[in-house]
Amino acid sequence: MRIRGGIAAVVMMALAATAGTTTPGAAQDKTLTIGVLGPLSGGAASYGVELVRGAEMRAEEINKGGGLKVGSDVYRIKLVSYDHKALAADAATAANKLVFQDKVKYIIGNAVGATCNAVQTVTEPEKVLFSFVCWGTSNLGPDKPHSFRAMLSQWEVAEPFYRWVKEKHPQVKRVAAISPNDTSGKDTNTAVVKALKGLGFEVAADEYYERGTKDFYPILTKILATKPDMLDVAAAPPGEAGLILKQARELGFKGSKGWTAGVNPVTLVGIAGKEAAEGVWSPANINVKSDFVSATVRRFGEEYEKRYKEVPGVIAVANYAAFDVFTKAMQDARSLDTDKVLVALTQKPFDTVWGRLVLGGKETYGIDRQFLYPVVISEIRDGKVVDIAQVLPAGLKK
Amino acid sequence: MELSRSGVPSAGVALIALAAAALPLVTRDSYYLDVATTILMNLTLTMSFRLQVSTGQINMAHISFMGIGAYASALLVTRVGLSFWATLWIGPLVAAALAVPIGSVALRVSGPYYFLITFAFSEVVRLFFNNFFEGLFGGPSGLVGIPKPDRLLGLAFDGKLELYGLMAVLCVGVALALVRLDHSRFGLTAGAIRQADLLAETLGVNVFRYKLTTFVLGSFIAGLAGVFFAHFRRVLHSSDFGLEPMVLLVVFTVIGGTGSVWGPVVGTILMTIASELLRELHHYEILVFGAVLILTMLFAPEGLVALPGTARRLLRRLRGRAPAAAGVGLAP
Amino acid sequence: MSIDLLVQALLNGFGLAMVYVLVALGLTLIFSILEIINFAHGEFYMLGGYVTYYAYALFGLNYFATLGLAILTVGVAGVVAERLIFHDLRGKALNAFIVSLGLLWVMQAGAQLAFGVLDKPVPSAFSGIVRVLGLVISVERLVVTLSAIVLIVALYIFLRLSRPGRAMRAVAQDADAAALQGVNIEAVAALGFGVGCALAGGAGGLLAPVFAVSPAMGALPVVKAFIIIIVGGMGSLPGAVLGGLLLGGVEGLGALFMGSAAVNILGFLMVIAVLLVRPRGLVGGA
Amino acid sequence: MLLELRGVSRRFGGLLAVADLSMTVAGGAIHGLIGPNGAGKSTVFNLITGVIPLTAGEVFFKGERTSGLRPSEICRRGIARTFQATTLFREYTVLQNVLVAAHLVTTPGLASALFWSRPYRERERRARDRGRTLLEALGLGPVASQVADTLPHRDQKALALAMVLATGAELVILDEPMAGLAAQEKAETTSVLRRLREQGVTVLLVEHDMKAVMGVCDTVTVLDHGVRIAEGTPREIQTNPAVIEAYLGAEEPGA
Repeated sequence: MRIRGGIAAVVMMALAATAGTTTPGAAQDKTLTIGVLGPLSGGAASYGVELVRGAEMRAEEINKGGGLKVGSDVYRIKLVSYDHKALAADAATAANKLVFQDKVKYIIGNAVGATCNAVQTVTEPEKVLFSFVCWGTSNLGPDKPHSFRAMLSQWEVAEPFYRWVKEKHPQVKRVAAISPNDTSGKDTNTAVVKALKGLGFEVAADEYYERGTKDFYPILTKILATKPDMLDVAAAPPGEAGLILKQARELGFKGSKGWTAGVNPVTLVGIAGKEAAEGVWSPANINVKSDFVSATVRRFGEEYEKRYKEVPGVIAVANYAAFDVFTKAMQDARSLDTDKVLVALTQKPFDTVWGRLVLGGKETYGIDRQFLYPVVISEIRDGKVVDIAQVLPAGLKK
Repeated sequence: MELSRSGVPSAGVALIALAAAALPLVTRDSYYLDVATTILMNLTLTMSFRLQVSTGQINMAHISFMGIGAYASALLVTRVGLSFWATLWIGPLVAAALAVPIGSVALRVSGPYYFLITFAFSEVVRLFFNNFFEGLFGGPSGLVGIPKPDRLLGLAFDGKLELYGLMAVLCVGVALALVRLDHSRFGLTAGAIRQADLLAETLGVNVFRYKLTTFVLGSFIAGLAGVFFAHFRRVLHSSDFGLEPMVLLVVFTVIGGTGSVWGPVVGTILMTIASELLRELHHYEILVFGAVLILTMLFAPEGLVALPGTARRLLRRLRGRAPAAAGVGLAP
Repeated sequence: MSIDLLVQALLNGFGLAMVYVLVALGLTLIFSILEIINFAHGEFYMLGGYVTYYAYALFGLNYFATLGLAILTVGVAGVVAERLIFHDLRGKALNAFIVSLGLLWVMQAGAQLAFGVLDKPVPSAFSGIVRVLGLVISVERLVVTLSAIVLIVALYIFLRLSRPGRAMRAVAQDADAAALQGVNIEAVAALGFGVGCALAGGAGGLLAPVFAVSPAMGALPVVKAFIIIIVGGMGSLPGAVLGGLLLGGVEGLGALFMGSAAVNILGFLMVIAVLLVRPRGLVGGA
Repeated sequence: MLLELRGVSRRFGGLLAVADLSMTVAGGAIHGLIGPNGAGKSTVFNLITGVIPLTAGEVFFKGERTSGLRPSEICRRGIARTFQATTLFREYTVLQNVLVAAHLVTTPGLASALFWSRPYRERERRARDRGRTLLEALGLGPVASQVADTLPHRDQKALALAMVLATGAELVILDEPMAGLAAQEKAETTSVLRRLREQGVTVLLVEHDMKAVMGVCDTVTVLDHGVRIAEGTPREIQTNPAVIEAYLGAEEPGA
């Protein structure tokens, strides 16, 4: 009995600890509740956790600065974030809870492709504005006017990136792309292959692996047998991208390396090791510690690391920016009404941590709901991300 | 369990029906209706899962048949243009038809081997939906654009309330069938198989056929839940029929107790509500859930339904040596 | 397709097979003694990985000393888990399933809480590659495989020759008979659970530098371990080795001919095929 | 001949538990199967009832081959058995145990079980009446609604017998029906066996109590190390030198 009593005590303590974290401070101002969704446990947890943290930091900044002034009202922002465990059905239930229980009109942040489709079945009919970092062409469209992608996708990035590769590194002729076998992976490889073909590259391999794979020797043996000049770990998340590069090096790969949809170079370098990560080009990597990023990003990075003891990846930055954009649009619209905010969102550019940001993408998706901001092409040198060029996605040039 | 007395089980089903009918009178909040619909859908799954547990099978592929029903109906409606009301029966029949060969293979083994072979089957089905015939099943992107049920007898099924009502009718129907089965000779024999399968076999019970029957019947019901799921959520993804949701079904059932049909009912309702309440806790949710699972199984090994009896026994035991226990508890 | 490529593919498959065999042996040892399937087995593997991360990557302890530490720590954790929550569950498969699932959740969420959500890199202790006849073998994987084989042999010797090892085998064969002969079942169960977990912890320690560590890292090896013990036969050490080689070979070769994502289906199809032909596994007894 | 074994063998690993056994059981008789511990008696029962597969040989019942069939199918043909370690459905009441055993006589269809039609309920009622009658006959009437696990040993033995009879089998195989019973209870069992013979039910039994075997059996077969060493009337067996040798050589002669 004694030992069991011990466990019970530990569990009670855990329960008490968690109970404490859920009570937000009381506020006299009006409250604006904003929802965040994402996988917060299990294998994809790092995406969801970054989404929540990015939102949390911006919300806190606003609250500390006296709240969000919309018209004549001042709102304190309250975040409600739910875990959907990367399951589509669970995401629909979680979205229902946000929309109908918490009466949320804005859901800023979600990841994992299939869950976005499920959430949209709830948000679109209710005119809830929903922004996400899921990739996949099916998530944006004229039939989904209330949905936004808050991060550049490979449809914006792949073409300018490979145009740059072609110009600066003409020795690269044959490119192999490898991605996880899910919506993001399929979409990324498709965009990469389209860009490659359009620019006259040869596609050496267009391969997919099951998410969670650790041993890439089998698939790499097959890919390397096609003798590519460049290996693009396209939509692989940092941990898996790191393993691919490390194992490719072990198998004798010496060519160029790219990461079209890079999200967190620090983790990649850590896992691949400095040697295997040397020379990785990416149009999406962001290293908040780099000397090249703006002061605001660096400050964000420092603050983030202080709070969470981890280095932020691109998803954290993207959701921080998305939060910024949506709250600014509310102020511009002088209203919380989603129809009015929707108009404000598409009217003028926003000044964000990314730099100048507009909503575009009509050519690709048929509607301007894709966040467009400058693409910084970087190279990993001696374990550090060095920004070497800035290019603009097609829609941002206007 | 006295065979003839049908009053008790029927009263239980009537209670479910009454509760289901009463909910819309209390609230029409979309979220509550959504959760209630999910509970009813899960109930058909856990009750039919328990039917198999009652013959000693822990069928980890149960959720795959839900998936088969769901994909079958979604494709028949969107590609062939059949009515939902037709696929509501065709979907489960497809699931049951596939259950015959799969069950025949799986039931050649028993115990942990059965558990693991059904797990292997469920992964084969999930990976199949995820990686093969992408044009048909949508592959890793999932299947989208599944319509809601079409009109029937002038009733439109485009609102949460109507869908809830439909699921309630399906669930009560399934519950009625399963309760009757459980309290019939069939249920008696099924329980005998669980207690001593070799004895049952030598007394003339074709254990294989009984198990296969429950396997196919359970798969039919899972397929029915799957058809509803497809047109309720209107988005399908292979992971909805993978290990994680399956594990939750087992948890719901066992936490409630597998001793009677009411175990899964209690387990499903309590656990679904708890999980909705704990959703905000993120990964603490599974921390809390994990601890609850361990404690429940240690202190109520026969499930929550059997808890009153277990508690009485425990209390008697505790009272017998209460002073000693207190003394030990304080020791460093 | 060249012969070189085929051999390389086969070699890739065998490369880490022995580590998964270690995980499988732990699982099957626990099954033999307690008649339960421990779903949290992968979480003990994860624990071994994190011990390695902290001792080796952060504190710079010697690689093999770290491995020993991982085995010992996880073994002790296993004994504690058995005493606290598993000891009443001998033979109660369904209850043990739920309890081990609960433990899995607690350990996974606990790891996310304690160690953070991101993948944590563990630097390689051995770098470089060996080239033999055009085939590429990484030194790191070679060391890992050899270490795994040493551990498997050590387990074999322990089970055959040591007193507690023989007691475990006796309990695995017939617990009641063993009890009649004076074997302390309780002690054997606790020790067996500990040794089983220690094997998973050792595997986690071995693969930490190869794969990095993360809270959810336990899912993959435990699924592989299931396939291995079913194919090889539950409770059989040679069977597990055979199952590991078969699975590795099939997956390695399969990757050449079909999409890598689809390869995962092969292992499960193998399970079904084996259970159909030999329901007790390839090496399993009657 | 009701039951015939032709050259039946069973091997466990390196051990030949039953070696080339041929024997017949005549209809309407009480046939005893005896032999020292480890002679292979229970294995023979398991082979006849299909619980374990044969290594070689064939079994015929009423002229039809039954070896290779499922145990339930063999039972359907008319052979039912008890187990040495009395096995019951422990969570069920005595009556429920008998109802499960009467499965073959009152086969319930899935559909009728779902809809509880009138014929189904009628059939259920008859099955229960029949079960009660059987229990009364074996002296279990008063405990019919008691849970099997709580019964005293004597009643558990009787229930096992009742279940075998409830199947409606023509040949009942009893594995040590008198083990652990007091003298008075053994006598009751003996009289039950005789009554069965009167009703035309054939009995094949393994029993360690020599006095009981010799008293009730018409024919006795003796096994040693899986081989048949003698067969005949009880009187012939008692004087057979091979049998005496086998029992004296064994560590523990039959009590």
